[in-house]
Amino acid sequence: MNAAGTLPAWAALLTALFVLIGAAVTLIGSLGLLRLGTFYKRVHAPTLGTTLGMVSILAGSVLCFSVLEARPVVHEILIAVFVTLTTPVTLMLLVRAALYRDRTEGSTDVPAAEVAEDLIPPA
Amino acid sequence: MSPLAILGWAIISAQVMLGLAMCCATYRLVAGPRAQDRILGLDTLYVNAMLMLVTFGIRTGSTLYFEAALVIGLLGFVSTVALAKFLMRGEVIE
Amino acid sequence: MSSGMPLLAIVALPFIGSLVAIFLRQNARNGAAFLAGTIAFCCMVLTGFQYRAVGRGGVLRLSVEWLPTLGLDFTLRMDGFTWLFAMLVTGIGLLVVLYARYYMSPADPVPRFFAFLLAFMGAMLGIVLSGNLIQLVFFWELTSLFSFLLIGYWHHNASARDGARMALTVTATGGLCLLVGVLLIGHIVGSYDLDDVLASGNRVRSSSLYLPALILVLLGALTKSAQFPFHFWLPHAMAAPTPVSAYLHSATMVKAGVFLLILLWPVLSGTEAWFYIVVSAGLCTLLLGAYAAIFQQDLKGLLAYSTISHLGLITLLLGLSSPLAAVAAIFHTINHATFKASLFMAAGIIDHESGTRDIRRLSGLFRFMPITATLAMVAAAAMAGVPLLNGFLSKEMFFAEAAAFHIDSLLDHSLPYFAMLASAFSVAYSLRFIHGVFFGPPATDLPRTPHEPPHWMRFPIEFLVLACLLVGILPAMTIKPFLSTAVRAVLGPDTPYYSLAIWHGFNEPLLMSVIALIGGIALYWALQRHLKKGIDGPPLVRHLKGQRIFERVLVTLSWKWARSLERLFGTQRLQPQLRLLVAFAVLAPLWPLYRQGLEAGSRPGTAFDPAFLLLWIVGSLCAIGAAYQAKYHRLAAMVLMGGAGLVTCITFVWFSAPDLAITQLLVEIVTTVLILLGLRWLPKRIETAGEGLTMGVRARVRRVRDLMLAVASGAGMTLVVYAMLMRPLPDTISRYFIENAYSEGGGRNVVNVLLVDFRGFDTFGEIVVLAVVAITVFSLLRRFRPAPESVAAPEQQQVQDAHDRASLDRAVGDTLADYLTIPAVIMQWLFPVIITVAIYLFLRGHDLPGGGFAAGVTMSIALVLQYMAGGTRWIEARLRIRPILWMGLGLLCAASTGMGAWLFRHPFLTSYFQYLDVPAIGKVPAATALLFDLGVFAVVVGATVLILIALAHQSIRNPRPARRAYTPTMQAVAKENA
Amino acid sequence: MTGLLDHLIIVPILLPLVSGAVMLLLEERHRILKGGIGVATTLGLLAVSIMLLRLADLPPAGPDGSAVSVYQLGNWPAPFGIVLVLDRLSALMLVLTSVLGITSLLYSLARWHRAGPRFHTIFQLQLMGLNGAFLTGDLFNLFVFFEVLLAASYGLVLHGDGIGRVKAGLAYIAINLTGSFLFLIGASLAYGVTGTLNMADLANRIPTLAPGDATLVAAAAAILGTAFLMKAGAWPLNFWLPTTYAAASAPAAAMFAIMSKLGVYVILRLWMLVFGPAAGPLAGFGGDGLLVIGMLTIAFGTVGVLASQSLSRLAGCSVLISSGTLIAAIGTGGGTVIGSALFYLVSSTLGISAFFLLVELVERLRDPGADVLAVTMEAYGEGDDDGPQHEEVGVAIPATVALLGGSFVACALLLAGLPPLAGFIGKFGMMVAMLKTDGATVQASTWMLIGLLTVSGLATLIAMTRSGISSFWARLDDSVPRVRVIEMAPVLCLLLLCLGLTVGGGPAMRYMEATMQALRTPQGYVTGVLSAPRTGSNDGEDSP
Amino acid sequence: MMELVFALAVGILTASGVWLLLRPRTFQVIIGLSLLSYAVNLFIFGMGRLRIGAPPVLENTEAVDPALYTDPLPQALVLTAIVISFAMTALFLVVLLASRGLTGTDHVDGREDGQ
Amino acid sequence: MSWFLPYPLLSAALLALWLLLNQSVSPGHLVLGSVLAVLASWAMAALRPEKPRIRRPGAALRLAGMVLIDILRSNLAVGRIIVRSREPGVNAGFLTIPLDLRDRQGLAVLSVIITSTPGTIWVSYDAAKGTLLLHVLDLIDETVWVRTIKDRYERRLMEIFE
Ligand code: NA
Ligand code: NA
Repeated sequence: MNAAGTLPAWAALLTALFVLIGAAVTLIGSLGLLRLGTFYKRVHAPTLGTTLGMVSILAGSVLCFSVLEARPVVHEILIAVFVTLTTPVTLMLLVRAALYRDRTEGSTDVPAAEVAEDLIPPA
Repeated sequence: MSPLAILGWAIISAQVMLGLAMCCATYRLVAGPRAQDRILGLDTLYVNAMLMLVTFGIRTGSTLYFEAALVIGLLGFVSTVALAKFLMRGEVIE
Repeated sequence: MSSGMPLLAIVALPFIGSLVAIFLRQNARNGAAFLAGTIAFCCMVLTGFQYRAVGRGGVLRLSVEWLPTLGLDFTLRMDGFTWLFAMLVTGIGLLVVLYARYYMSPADPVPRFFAFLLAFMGAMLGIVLSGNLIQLVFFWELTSLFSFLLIGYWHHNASARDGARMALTVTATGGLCLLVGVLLIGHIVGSYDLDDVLASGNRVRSSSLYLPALILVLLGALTKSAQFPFHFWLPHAMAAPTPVSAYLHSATMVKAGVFLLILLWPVLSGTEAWFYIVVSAGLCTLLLGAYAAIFQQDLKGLLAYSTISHLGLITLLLGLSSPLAAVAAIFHTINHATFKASLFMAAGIIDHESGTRDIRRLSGLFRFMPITATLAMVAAAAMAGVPLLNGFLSKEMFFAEAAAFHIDSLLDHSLPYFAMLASAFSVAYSLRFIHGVFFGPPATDLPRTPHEPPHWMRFPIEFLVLACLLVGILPAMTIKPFLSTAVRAVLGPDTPYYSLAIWHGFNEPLLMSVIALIGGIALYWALQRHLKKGIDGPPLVRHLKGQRIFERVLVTLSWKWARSLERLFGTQRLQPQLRLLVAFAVLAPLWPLYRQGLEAGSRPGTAFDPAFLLLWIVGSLCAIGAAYQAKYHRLAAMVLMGGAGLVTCITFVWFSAPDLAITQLLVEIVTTVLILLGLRWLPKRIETAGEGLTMGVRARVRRVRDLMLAVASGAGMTLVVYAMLMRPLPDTISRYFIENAYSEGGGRNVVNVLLVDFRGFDTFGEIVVLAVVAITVFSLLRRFRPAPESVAAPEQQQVQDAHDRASLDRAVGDTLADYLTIPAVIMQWLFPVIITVAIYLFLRGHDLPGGGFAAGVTMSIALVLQYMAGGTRWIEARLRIRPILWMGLGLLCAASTGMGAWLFRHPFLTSYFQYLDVPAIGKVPAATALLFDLGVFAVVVGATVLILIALAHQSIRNPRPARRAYTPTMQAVAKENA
Repeated sequence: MTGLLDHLIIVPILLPLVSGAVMLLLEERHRILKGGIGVATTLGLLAVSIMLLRLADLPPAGPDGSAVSVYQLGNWPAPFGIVLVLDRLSALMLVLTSVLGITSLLYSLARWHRAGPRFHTIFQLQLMGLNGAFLTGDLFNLFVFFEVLLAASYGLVLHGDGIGRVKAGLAYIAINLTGSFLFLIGASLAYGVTGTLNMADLANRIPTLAPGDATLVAAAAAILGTAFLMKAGAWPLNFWLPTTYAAASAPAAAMFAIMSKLGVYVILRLWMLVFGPAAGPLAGFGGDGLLVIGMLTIAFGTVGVLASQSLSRLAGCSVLISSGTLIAAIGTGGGTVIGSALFYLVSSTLGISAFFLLVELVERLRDPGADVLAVTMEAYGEGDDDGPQHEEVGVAIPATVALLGGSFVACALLLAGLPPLAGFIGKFGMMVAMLKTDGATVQASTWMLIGLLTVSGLATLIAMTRSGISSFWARLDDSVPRVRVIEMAPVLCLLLLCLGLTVGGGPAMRYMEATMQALRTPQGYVTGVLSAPRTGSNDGEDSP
Repeated sequence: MMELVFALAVGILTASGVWLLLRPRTFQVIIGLSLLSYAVNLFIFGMGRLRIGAPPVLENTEAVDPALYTDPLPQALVLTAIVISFAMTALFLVVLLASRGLTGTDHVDGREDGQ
Repeated sequence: MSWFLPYPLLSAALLALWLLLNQSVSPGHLVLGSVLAVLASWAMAALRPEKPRIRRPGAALRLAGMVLIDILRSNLAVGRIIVRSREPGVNAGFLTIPLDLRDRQGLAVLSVIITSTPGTIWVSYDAAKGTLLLHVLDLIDETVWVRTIKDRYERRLMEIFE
């Protein structure tokens, strides 16, 4: 906490709030990984961290450094943009792959492909 | 308790929460059961780690750690994408 | 002392001649013989002329500085004794050359023969004329070498190869012992110079190292002179062409051992150890050799054993340590050389003209080659010690010495009887040589019809036999002056009175001679029936074949034992090696720690931080999980490893290393993609049911041991790290870096200034490593043959393509398109973004975390992402990437930036920076370090892309199956698929 | 710094680098051009190394008597910046490297350079790595150059492909990576305790350490020692060595002859410098260990030589004997033995290198033609696109078998340490020096070492005779293999050098003794490195 | 306090890495080498001791006080080590693939134990 | 002009990126950023992607605002499900939606919106049939979800991109 010593009280408290909210939301999201029963349900959970959790913590950071350096420090926006752009890519590819795997194993929990009888491994 | 001390405690609590979040992700990483669960765990771990870095920046009052977080934010998904594609197609670059 | 230059010529001429001979045409028999003869003649004449100098007791010396720091000069030295020996070597050499000219077949590569012969002569002269002991050993080993080449001259013949190898092994072993012995003598004396050594006899004999030195020197001498129990190599050396036997095994090579004993006689002799060792070796050899000679069926074998026996006689004489015995030894050395050389040559003629050397087949040759037969008879008589021949004279002296009193012991007292017995044997085998070959009914079934050889082939024998006769009849007028010169040179003031005469009156030796002669004749007569049976080898000891024992011991020691020892103390497998390396690395530092203990440090630690603890709970779980899963669940292991890597990155951030975190993260990403690219070519490991249960006891032990090793190394690292972290940082050189980073390095990010300036040379090396590895990977993948199981497209693709094919409204590849189209759009958006971030990281590196390496990796991730999104063909239709060019240019950029400093007369990599004033923009930093970093950037991009792309290209290459077929695996695969 | 001549020290590093980089810009098909550049570069290296050798051998110029030339990279003074240090020892190793370099390169021009892409670049960078490792005065920079030369050596081991090479390469890489980790751990631990990476500065700081810290330095030295011993091929860390060297292509193996010597060099350099008599409690640290390990290595190498079934494995095992001999010599206390040991180092390196080159030629005797075919098959796979296949360099030489035989005999003599070649002098010199105890009784270990040296020579002789006879004398057919001048000449050159070392043993030995004297008095090195002035004025960046 | 956690972390990474290094499968070895490289990087890093919030990036450029910054040298060393171990991982990977292709097994010795 | 600035919007975004990264609007960074933005857009041009045509920037902004609110709401909803419910995700299920949107860029944006909203995830898109397979964590009424996606997002996206 070497540089935060100059932070005014309101900023400190607000930052604390943002950070705590963000961390809590992220924790809840990750908790979802434990609590949710199947992969397709679990895949929703981390989104909490990549949306509200992240934005909240980044907001805390923007606030803190803008006040500290007495100028708008907003480059955290970039992180938000990047994460928002990239997380869907990961999740989409991952869920689709999981779907493929489940289908080839003949799982009944997933919607079947149109020509399911062809999904047998080649001899 | 001064507001600054509250901030200090808040950040430490936040870091502990993020740490716990990472532990949750690690559970999926270690326990699976399927490969996709592990990859999802890794992806979550990356995001949590990135947030941890941001809180660390606030904690030390330094913007020097920003780029590390930025790199995770921008490029962290590449390895997960590669893993996911490997699951789906059996190879990363076709 | 007069000039020693002729000595140099005597030693050098044969070697020069040898070099010339080797370049002669293969069929230049006459030329080579003429060359060799001329050289031998010149050497002989040169040696002869030196008699003026040494005849009066002078010593010739030539010393050239050679290895002064080791106290070693190249010294040649000649006194009366060595003169005599040199005459013997050159003279008999000349005769042998003459003989060999006729003996050798034009079909053989004769120039090579003469080259070896000349080189051998040079080496032998080198031994004889060496002025210091090390140099003597030097030439000693050379004679072993050239004798090896000469014995193996007819190497298409297996016995020649074996004989040569045995001779070399035995004599070179002796030579090495001799080297150590000589080293000891030099150590005692403080000099290797022969004159110094000869003057320090008392000091040597009283030294505590005398016995080991003596034994080692004797090992050298006895092996060379084929003394019991090392005698067995000589008969097998008879596979050599006969001129070689005549030269090496009568006059030179085997005499080197005797020569050495005589040479060092003043230094080493006179002790009990000397007496017992040398006398018993000599006596055994004398008796055994003579006994065995009687029963040989091969003419040359008979001569070989006879040689062994005569050498034993000389050794025995030397062992007696009395001056008179030494005189007898020297005299007999000369005599033996003359008659034995002529006998060998005669045997060669018989072999040459009749086609065999087997005494059983030879008979009645006298009528075919009367002159040769007569000559051989005279020489054999000399060998048997018949009066009026030179052999008789020295044998008389031997008998006299054997009868004399030396050291009161059973050995000493029994000597006369043994001497007579051996002498009788020698009469018997001489008789057999003559009677068996030249008399009896004429042989009928010989391969060739024998006749007299060409005159010049016989000439050397005639000459030598004449010498035998002259010395035997007129010793005082022929040999006496030379002998006395030699004796005086060895014995110096101790030279005793001796007389060289045919007749000394009726005395003990004469009686012994007569008994021996009669006994020998009687023995031969008595053995007639046994010999007619034609059994090769002597009775009783026939089965005790030294050669076979030697071979067996050699094979056991040098092959069987060596192989089992190698297996026992070595391994060809990787795991034990790594295990040993790790164990060594754990134990080696433990030693000082154990001896001196490890103190805890005094540095106050950081405060407790629960988040960091949580972080490493995560990290540890990941690490242990990766270790657990890596065998069967590779993907899981990779993911877990990624987790551990991520936690490592956070740790870097935690403790103030943002640069490290960024770089580690980027590398982490690239590594994941890389290993995944590889995983495609690594067929799955299937965990067979019950594999864990059926694990053998040995495997369990191995695992427990590995676990212990792993835990030990982990504990060791923990211990050392903790000890280090808890002690204060010493006054490090880093202070300088922090203080000067900005003022002299022009950057605020000290780590980056270190990388591109203070320690830019490390970075320079590091990019070279990257480049080399990339090239290696590239060239390895050029010829990559995937595992057959992985040649086909991955199972997923086959399934999906089959699905596409089966659906009416889908084309092959639609599943892939559906899978990737939408994500690929986003991935393409990111392409320019990542490039921009890469440039950002590059430009800010000098002042803030970032730099060329991070930027380069980022840039290559941008490219790889597009490869993943669009596929290799898609991207390469659009972008032309030439990574090797990037690497080359990058290396050149970094190097030329560094060399640019030379223009300002500064050392390589000296940086220069300034703030440039650009209108409207302001101050712009311009640093050469940035240029250097640009080179780093280019190399990193080139290398990373090259590695990844080369791997990716395997998928679109025509798969080529592994060249080596390994059927079992293929069958297994087929079975699995069925 | 005034003229270009002042930068001569760094030329052995830069020249191959630039040459290698330039060759990267050339397409694969310009093989002949690349060969020309490679040969020119390597010849240049040889010339520069010889100049540096003469420079290093000059008597100390200044009144301070600094016996070393120092090159401050980036114009940063030691101990802060990285320095290159030229003394007799490093100059000697440079010359040795470039001699092996030129001979191996010429040899490879006959055909090996066509057996895989980018051979010439890798080869030049191998030279660069070796030269850098010999020149650097900084512990971590040494690591970097180790990695450069190892990376290049991985490339060379795998050059030419084939199952044996890949198998051996895998083990080689795994082991060396582990060794590199040990190097890193040891070097950083040494830094953590002493606060410096400069070797001269280390020597300066170690005597002043607190006892607890000294223990940690000793631990660091033990870890580093493990890594170096592994690279030097010391038992029990050496099982990879014969396999790898035997699997490598002939020119690569010939270059590797100096790589094991690099491990020895570093041990010699560091131990003499850092644990010399002035090192306080750590003086002579680990000497006994080195002696024991060295002797065990000789013994194992001897056994290995005898048990070898192929010539190349025999050559590999004789590397072990050579390394063991040198390690034991260092372990004897670093006295006057070092002088002769260096002589031995040179002659055995040249001999082993020549032998590795020769082995491939001799093996052609066994089945002429098949070998050429095998290489072609290996190199080109099934119709790969690696350019002209039957391009021949040089002409086949007459009297092939005789020349091969003569060279084989010479190698046997060199490796066994028998006269008349230089191996004899080295071994003899070491024995003499070991016995020179100034009146004190000779220790039992010395006798054992002398015995081992003798036995190892004998074993080598037996093994060489055995394999030589089966290669040359017991052939079934008398056909003469095709050997080209460009293959035979390097072998003969190396052997002639050894012969030259015998004849001109005096001056060579004097150089070695001077080297030994300098190593025994490390203060000259330390002062020379640490007191070298910076170029130009103090405000370095403004002066140009 | 955190020193102990750090030291244990290095130890656990080392132990896992060494365990894998000694396994017979090439893939295990490559993962082991990676884990070991984390351990070694942390080890080197630790040699500069642990400081929180003192990254070696100069804040003001006049009158620099070295006590305010953590030791930059180990960081530079780690950077070099990271790069080199990345390169070596790539190389090892490709060699293990080649070995698998040529020998038909992923055993480090290129043949199964019993063979 | 199009060869020089093939993607003006992209270049503008990259310039913004540069300035944000450097946290500076100094002339130097403006110049450098512009140069880099142009260069990077050339790199993009090499990949020859389809040119996105954004017709109604205003609609885009409105959509963005709406999505942000949806995301916030979904966060709370999903958070509640994870923390509160005894058996979280009991109502989860797959859902197929026929889409009219065909523009790839538009679909990409839709995928980002759907996936970024907690509780819904884009599983796969069948280009031939134009159907989207979704997974929804709290799937009580399918029609509500279909309407939400088609009306709230797809329609607006089609306005913007087509
Ligand atoms: Na007969
Ligand atoms: Na979502």
